[in-house]
Amino acid sequence: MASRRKITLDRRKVVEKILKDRGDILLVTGLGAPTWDAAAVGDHPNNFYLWGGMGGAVLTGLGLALAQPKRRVLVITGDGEMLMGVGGLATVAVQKPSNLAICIMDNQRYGETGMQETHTEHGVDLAAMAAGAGFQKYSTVYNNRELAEAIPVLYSEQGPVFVDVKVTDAPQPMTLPPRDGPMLKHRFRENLLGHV
Amino acid sequence: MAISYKLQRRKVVHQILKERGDAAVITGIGNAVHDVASFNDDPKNMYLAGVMGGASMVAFGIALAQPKRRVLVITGDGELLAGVGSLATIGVEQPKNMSIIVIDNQAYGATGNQHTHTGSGVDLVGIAAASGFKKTALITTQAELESELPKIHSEPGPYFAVVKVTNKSSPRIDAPRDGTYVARRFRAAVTGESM
Amino acid sequence: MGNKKSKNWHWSQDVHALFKKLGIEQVAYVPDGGLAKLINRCQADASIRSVVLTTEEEGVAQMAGAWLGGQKGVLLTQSGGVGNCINMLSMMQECRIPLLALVSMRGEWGECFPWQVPMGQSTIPALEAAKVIVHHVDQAEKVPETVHAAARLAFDSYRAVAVVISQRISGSGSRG
Amino acid sequence: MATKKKKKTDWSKEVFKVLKKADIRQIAYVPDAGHTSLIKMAVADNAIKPVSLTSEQEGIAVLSGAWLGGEAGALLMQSSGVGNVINMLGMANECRFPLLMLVTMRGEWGEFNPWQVPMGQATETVLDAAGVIIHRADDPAEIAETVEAAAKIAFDSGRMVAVLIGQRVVGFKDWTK
Repeated sequence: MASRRKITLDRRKVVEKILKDRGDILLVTGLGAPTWDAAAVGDHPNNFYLWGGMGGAVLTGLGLALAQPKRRVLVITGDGEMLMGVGGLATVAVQKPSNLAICIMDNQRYGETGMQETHTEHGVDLAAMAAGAGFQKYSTVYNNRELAEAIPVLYSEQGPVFVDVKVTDAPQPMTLPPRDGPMLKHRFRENLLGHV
Repeated sequence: MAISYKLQRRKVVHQILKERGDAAVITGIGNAVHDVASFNDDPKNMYLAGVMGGASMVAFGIALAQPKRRVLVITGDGELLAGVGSLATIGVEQPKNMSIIVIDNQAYGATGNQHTHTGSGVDLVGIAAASGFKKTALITTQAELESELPKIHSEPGPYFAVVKVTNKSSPRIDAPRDGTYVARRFRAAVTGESM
Repeated sequence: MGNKKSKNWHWSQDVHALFKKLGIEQVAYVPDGGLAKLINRCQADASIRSVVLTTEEEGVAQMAGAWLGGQKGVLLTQSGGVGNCINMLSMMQECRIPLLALVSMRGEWGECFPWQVPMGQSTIPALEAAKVIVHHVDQAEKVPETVHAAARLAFDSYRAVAVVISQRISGSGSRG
Repeated sequence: MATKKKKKTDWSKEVFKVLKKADIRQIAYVPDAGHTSLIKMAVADNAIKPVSLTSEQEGIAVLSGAWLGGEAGALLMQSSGVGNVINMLGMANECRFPLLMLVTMRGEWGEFNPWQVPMGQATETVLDAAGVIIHRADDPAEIAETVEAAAKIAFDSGRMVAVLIGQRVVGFKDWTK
């Protein structure tokens, strides 16, 4: 069980820090706030935003990581989205993709529907679930010092790695990236593969 | 890489059922149905012969509706994994009268014994604990089974145990397959209302 | 259902009152904007056990258990969640277990999020394919009576019934 | 219908050849008896990454990611699994991801388990509701060519396609044994 520690981190700043030196990583974001967070840092052709398919971000990252074993794949998603497809953690752990990193912006809320509490507000420990699923590298981040330790893990530790970042539920402006699916897909593939 | 275990699933399930008292028993799809049916066809058994991933939440709904009765889930590892988020939902809700027993042969028994994730490092007990289950156990021997039996039946839950068993199959003993019959018989038996 | 003329009236008031009258004791949901007011009312009501799910199919299974155990429940879901439930719904059909579901539509009326459109357009055909009886309602004043009729059909005639509440009523998904 | 005497495994081998020809690199599956030999071949093939799933909806997401990363994949599942993927198909539909699904049918031809019937009977309708192109194969001799055609529509025309392999092909188990 996660110990009750004070949550102070601001999600926008966390995502900004994570993506500041993103290099050539491929980024998949889960629907809702993580997509707006990534867009607020700046739109990028290596970003694939899920605007739907709740529960699918981590598995989209898995398929991508298997297809592109030489590229680092980072999934940034929310706690509610992660919980909806939480069996996927077991599927990922069994596959052991060494280039896949999963980072949860865990505000313990369903942000898009009115900030209702999720299970992580009530003791469900996502990092421990990842451990149970078979992840060797997992952690929960509560402050900037822990975040500074976690960022290199996301980028370069042998995957799969799982980092649950506890962030406040303070509202953020919606910053919307492009939402046309075929355009996002074409842009992503063209930039990665040189063709659509 | 999978370790082999000695407990036999049918004996394990029979031993658990021997002391069920007036508990309601919900089975997941596949071998769990046959394991339970081979002990006896109790009207307080609800056999799910479909809906992979649904057994725990059916039991949870019953546990809320029947707070004075123990509700046991007997299911397989593949079935549990197909709906593993349910553990988090139940962990948050903390129904005291509910136990989940996973008969883990580390294979999808009904479809050709393909390995499930539990044979490749997935720790269901760890996931249950992370989901908020206060009482969890990993049972691999007869002695461990016997020491856990009283907890399965009466420890304030939600209780969760994985019983590691051999992947040898046992003879097929069918439960009644007509869902409308099984559901109405069950409901009448646990509520005392007429069908 | 009386005072719908009042400016502050919201359909969730009457539907919550109806839940009480019908003896609904379990409500399960993945939070949704269109149903938020009803969810809040249920949460505040000590006689109704509110259960937050990780995915909607859990709720179908829970409702089966509620009825098996002698209680009545209601599943509250957004249209996207319907797409997570189709296999679990086969239990309700096979066992003829009553199910009352309230579905808040997206991808239907004035939607601004294109990714919601495919599932929104599939919602009613998918429910019907799963042999769920669909009552579609697109006026707020008619929601309570529709839910009432659906509840009778569900619990008295042992059927799976979904009240599909149009996006026209909730207005969700119109930002962006 | 002259080839009916062929053994069950034959169609799997032919289908596997077709999948190789289509350069399928990821095969995601929830195990199913009807797919047993295909899964075995996928696991044994070094050029293919087999991905065992806890639930079928994960497979739609995996294959979306595979295609974003430049690889083609296929999802193997039973008809009951179709009922788990409808919401996730919304993503494939909206982005027009190519998607190849091989679905072994239950609940139709000589089914013994009544609980399989509702979902088996709903399979085609819900796939259609989700915008998936449906090809059916009830004769073992036609499965491989059907999969080949489906792979073409999927990957060349960027569509979601399901090949439904009739329960008649897989056969119904004799439960008296």
